[in-house]
Amino acid sequence: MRYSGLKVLTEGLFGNKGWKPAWRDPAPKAEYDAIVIGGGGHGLSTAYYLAKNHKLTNVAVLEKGYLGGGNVGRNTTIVRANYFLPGNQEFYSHSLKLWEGLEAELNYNVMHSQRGLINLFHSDGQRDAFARRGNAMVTLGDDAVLLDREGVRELLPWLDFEQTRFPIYGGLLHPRGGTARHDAVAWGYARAGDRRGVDLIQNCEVTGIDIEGGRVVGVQTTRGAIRAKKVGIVVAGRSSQVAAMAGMRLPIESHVLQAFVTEGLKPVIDHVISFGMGHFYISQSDKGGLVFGGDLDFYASYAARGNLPMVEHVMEAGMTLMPMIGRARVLRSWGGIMDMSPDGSPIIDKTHVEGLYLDCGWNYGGFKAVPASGWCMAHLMATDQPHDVARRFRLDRFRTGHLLDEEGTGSQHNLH
Amino acid sequence: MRLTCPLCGDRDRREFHYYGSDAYLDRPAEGAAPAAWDDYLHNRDNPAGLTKDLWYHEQGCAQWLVVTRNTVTHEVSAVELVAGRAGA
Amino acid sequence: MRIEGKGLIDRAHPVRFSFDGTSYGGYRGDTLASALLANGVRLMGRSFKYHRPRGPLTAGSEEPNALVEIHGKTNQTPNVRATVQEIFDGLEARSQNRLGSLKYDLLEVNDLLAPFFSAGFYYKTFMWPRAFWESVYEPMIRRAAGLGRLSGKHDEGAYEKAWAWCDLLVIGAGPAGLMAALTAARAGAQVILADETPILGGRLASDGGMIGGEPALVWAAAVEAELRSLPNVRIMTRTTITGAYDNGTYGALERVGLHRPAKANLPRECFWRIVARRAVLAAGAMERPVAFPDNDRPGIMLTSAVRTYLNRYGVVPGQRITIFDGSETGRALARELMAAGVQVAGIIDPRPDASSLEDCPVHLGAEVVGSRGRLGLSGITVRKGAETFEVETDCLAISGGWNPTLHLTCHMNGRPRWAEDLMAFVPMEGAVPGLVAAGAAAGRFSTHGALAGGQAAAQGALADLGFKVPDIALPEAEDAPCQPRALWAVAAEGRAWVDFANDVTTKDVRLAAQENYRSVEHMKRYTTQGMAPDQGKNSNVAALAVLADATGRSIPETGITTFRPPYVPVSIAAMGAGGRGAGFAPQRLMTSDQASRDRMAPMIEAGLWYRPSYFPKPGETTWKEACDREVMMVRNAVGVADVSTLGKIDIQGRDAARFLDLVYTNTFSTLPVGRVRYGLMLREDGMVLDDGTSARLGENHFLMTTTTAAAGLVMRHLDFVHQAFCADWDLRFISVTESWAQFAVAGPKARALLNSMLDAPLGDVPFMGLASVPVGGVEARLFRISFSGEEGYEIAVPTRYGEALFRDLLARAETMGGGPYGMEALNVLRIEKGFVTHAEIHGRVTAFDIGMAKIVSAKKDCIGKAASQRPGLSGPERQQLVGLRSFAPLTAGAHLFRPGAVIGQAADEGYSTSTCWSPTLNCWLALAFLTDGRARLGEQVRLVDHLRGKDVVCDVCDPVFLDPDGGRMRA
Amino acid sequence: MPELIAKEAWQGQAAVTRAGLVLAPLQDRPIWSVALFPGGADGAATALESLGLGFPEPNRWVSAAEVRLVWTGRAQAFLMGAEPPAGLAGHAAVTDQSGGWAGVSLSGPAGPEALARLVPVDLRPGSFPAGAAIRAPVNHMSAVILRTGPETVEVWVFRSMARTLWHELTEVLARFEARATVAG
Repeated sequence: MRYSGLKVLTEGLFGNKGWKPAWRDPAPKAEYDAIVIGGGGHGLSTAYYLAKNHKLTNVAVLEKGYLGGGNVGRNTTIVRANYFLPGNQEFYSHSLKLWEGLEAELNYNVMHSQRGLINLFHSDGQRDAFARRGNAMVTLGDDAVLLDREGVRELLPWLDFEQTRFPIYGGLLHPRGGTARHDAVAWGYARAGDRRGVDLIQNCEVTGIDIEGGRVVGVQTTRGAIRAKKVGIVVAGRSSQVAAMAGMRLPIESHVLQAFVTEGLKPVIDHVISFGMGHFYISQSDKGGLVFGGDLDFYASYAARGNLPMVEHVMEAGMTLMPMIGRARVLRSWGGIMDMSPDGSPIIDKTHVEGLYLDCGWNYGGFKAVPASGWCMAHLMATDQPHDVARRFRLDRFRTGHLLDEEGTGSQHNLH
Repeated sequence: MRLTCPLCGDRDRREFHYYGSDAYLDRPAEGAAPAAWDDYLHNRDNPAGLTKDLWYHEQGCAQWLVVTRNTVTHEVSAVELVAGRAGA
Repeated sequence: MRIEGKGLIDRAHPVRFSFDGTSYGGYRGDTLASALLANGVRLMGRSFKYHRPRGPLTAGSEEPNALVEIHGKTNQTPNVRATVQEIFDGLEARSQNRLGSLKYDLLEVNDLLAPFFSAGFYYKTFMWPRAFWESVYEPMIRRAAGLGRLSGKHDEGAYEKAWAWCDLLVIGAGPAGLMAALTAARAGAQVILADETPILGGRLASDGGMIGGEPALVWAAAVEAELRSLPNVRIMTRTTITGAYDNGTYGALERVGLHRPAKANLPRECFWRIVARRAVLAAGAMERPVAFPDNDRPGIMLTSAVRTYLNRYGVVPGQRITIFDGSETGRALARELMAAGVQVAGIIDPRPDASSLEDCPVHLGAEVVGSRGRLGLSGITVRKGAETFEVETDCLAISGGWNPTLHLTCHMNGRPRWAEDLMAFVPMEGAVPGLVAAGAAAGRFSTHGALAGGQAAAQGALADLGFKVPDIALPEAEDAPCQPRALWAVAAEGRAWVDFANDVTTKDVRLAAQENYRSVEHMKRYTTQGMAPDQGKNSNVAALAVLADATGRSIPETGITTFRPPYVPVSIAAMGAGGRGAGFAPQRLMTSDQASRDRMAPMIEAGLWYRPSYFPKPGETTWKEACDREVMMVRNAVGVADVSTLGKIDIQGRDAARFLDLVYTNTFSTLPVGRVRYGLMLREDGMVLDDGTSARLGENHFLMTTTTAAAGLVMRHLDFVHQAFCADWDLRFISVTESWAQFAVAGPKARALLNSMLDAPLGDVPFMGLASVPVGGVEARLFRISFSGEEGYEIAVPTRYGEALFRDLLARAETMGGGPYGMEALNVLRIEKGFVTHAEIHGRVTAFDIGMAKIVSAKKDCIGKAASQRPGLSGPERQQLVGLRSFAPLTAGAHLFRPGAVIGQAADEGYSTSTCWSPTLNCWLALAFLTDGRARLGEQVRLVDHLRGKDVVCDVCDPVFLDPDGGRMRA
Repeated sequence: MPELIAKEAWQGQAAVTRAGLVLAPLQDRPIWSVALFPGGADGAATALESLGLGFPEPNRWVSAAEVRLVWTGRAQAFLMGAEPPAGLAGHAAVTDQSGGWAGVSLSGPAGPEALARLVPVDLRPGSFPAGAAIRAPVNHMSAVILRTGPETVEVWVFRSMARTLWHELTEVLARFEARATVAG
């Protein structure tokens, strides 16, 4: 069934009785050509691109809970390509290009909204660091504009330009940056993958990885053993546990990142804005809620919930930067579990087990990476070769020192 | 979240700075193999359950602490001084 | 309509307020909703999506419909619950989410388009043409969506945050909470009793009844009086516990000034952090609505709400009331209404076998299947068996049973448990460590159950905490068994609302199931049920019951979505209190601060510190003029700069030198007493952490300096290395940053300036030497170090003498053609010398990268050494520190390419980090990182700054542009 | 040259009284950090006897006449009001902190309640009794906090943050006063 405005009209006229299931609920088969562990954004897009780009259709996605129940459904929905280190740059640039065609690709409106992202800076030094970033983006063929204080004021006149603790010197505008409707991304990939024959198997937890002679042969699950020639681990948030089933100890520490949404408000913030002197970034959803977040709670956690110190820090940052949001009320806060890596960049690589592949370490930048992560992971699983834009996301780079540390904060996992 | 500093007593989490796993206490000896350093700096058990990690009472007594904690429930079962631990 | 003789409002204090510009009267103690209902106003808002007319459904903070804007003199607050907002003289409320007036909202057209606006319709359309999303569809959707408006003006209101501590936190002051608080208070425990409303009593104020043989409110008043008399009890009214966090931490929001006219300094709200050893959740229960076609008209409200309006506020929301309720509370309401002289048009009781003996018509085995009335209820359609009939009514009380208010028990990931005997979810025990639910919140709905549960919960907590448990006789109270009821939805054609606030109907839930969004989480997210301002308090259980029915599963099989903090929405300003303006971070001022401001120096942020940017002279119109002058002043005469912000750490002990050898790459144990050495510090991962100088004051005594930016970081690092790896060493250190004011005196006339003021002439202090010198009767420390490349000294005196010394230094310098210099000149001076700052050592560079591999001692271990030797961290492919020179302006943050290369990522060879115009060398300089840079000195590179329109070919050179041999420093 | 003139941290700052609370600046005084070397406790104790002081337990301070010894960390205390006695050398690292700290006192029965706006530690007499001294934050600042009377608490922060401390405390008092006028 193809979605369209016309279809919405005709279904509306006939009581919406004709809408078909967005995906099937198949029983697991005994064997697949490839299994993707993890039905989040990255897992679903991996399966989709295995089917679409590599014509592998005997593929299953195994999800222990419900599709899209992890970080793809609990983030601040920001989509951007404003990295400056080679390795990250081309990957996120590729991802943004995929985003730009995603509705047509999936026949599902993921509401990708290129409303512009503004990184504010608050000193000459920060301005120069953002200039370095912006110049890297333009060099690559992406877009960036350096705004001075008046340029920012023109776009965001309601920021506190007078009293804020760290004055606003300007901002780096990334016009193609923006947001997307997070759940829709998971559902869009799920539906599109299902239509290409991928089996999406929910409530199916992997409990073991079967390896024979250094080669993966299948997985054990709560719904029985399933054989497979290739297995991809795409379970950011639980990577250490699943990788441990194959005897691996990963360079990953799990941390909680909180996010917040306010009650609905009429349009008041038209961009994505981030504060350079505290951990605070914000945008307004199409429904009207202000969606914002800050930094990690900073302690290792699998609890998917946070504590007040970071909550208060985020709110205080909001109040010093944009006190006009003071009377908006926070409706809900939640936490996601982040795979934090020692340089803040992800891993898409083969493992020491033949046929077993790893996609993890997304820190808190995973949402915008969903299309390219799936694209590159599918490429790796199908061809056994890294995709060119993901070639630096190697598992061994911490040992060799070929790091991708955008923040410059070093090997302490939680500082990125 | 609260931690009971062995010196200062029961305090709010905001007084503490978090570093990471207590594996950081086992610094490889001079001349150790690169793999040992890789393990020391990067690779983690990262358990979903009981863990020991390092916290610094930055807004209090400036002591580093080993905290035994559950990463799923956030229950804290022990807090010890790094400087006071056996063999330190 | 107001009922004489009923309610707890203060009739001696009439209040005038306005709604949508019309002035109304009410009484102190009224909420906006009760006062408007008393004035016959039922229409208070428009629904989120379909813009349907709406009035209050509830009488509490869970209200989904009656959301209004409150307008003050200077600002406005959106989405305020009319059911919570207390009225005061001058209160100005306005309706929201309407295009036009509340009565004639143009967006009501959405209601007609409802068939096309089914759940998730927007995922299926608005995709073509692609460019229309940002330009047409999304702006249209955004304008139609949202609720109230922010003004866009800074929130200038006062807000507060505070802490409180107690042995027992009692959440809710109904019968369970009062009994719990009383029990703990008598035991001598520190008790905090918090209630969301302005009064204590909870539903006793709405439902009446008897406790201990007297009216329940009389009992409550006596308990309140006793609690207020005890020093170990703190009663917090208008305070909602908003969240349960780890280890006994609770968030709470107190409405301090929202119920009265604005007053200077009076907080609007206070956000509390309550640390409680134990807690009792006595938050009661919430009544559930029933889904039937058009169940959302103004005038349709919960039975419990009608009862609250009647008994607590003395208001009836209609002239002819109907009750659709299959419980004894519905009957009680009918009797109370009739006793108050209000006409009850009928009781529609879905139970076929209940009593029909009432003084009004009773329709047993009947259901409401429809309603009428454009802006408010005028009639309902009732179905009994095969027959339907109409009832004229302007107020319908509905009840689908009760849900325990268990939200806080979910905040730490606890999942409620389905209790089939109650037809409700009840709290999972132990879900929040230390918290126990009692009374209706635990599913014990009778008054006796509340009293007994509250007492038992408190007794349990007291026993845990080691208090002697007092023996308090439980007062006698009603103990009717719970009648489990579950009327989720009436089977009838038409749109029946489940989630009033987000306009989600039973059809939407069923459509989600039809499209295989069968997980309760998928249903919630697909339909948006439970994501509106009431957070699903009125709809979650019903929605999942409908979903369970649609998917052929039981309720427990279907599961439940969780409740997340905050329990009620909390303003950003309250949780962010103190952050406004400069409050976000402390301001650190140097002793010279006032002297610099006196000279009109613009002060700029350097971490938490403020430092002078430059010192303008008359006639100078730009910062650059001042900066150039200050640079030349240092190069040719003498300049003075306050450098007190650098971190200073006093290190003592027999193992002090050994310690410095461990934390620095180079060796300090060989440093003679009385000398200073530059040191480089690495992180354990091999990257440069910081640099600075350390002086050996004595055999076992060092003074380390750090950069301003990394002072705190270095202290933490040193503490870690010490405590983790060498706690037994003879070693102690402490920050003395605040104890000393330190000034750089630099330039060819530096020595002359010092000699003019020191109490004895300066002897031979070699470069990188130190001396103790008396100045103005004070013992000062003098370090001969230079960050400018000139003969330079830093003179340090105890902080209390800092301002006097600074002013004196300036006065003397000025007689010698010198004067103060600021951060801008300081930056130029150091770039000319190729000294790095955190613009260069930005966390991704190694000692190799900045040309300092030679000071990583091969003879000893140090922190970071092993990791710095990883193969990827040195070699020709690394970008290395170089200098760039040009006569055309250069910028920092530009990228570097070979001349003639095609600009693109593949050709990108580096970037500039710091630039300046050098008045000394009369050209532009930059520090930069360039691939294999040290091998390319003398070559040219193209510096490209797309963002600032620069494309300059410049010369690659050594980063030390001026005086590479250091002759001037050593002079 | 003429003598350098010392400037007090709070030079020119008058005390303020609001809502029954008195916020007063404290005069500068000698402050020395005394940090025991491993094994230095006994030697240091002997040296400190000359001042009539014993080394304080964690979270406590002791005094003799106008001289205090305030616990500030593991095996560390601040000697306030006197120069360090001879004989500490070798047993403890002694470091001048004078002038590096700015202190205020807050007096009045509601002092702990006011400080509960900024300090995440319960300062009511029941949990912060006579003789108590702690390291704790005052909002975002590190502080040393002492109970110096039944209704008096002292707060010391880095001198560079004195203005912020004063501002935050007076703001607390203003809010407090406004609350008091509408109470009931």
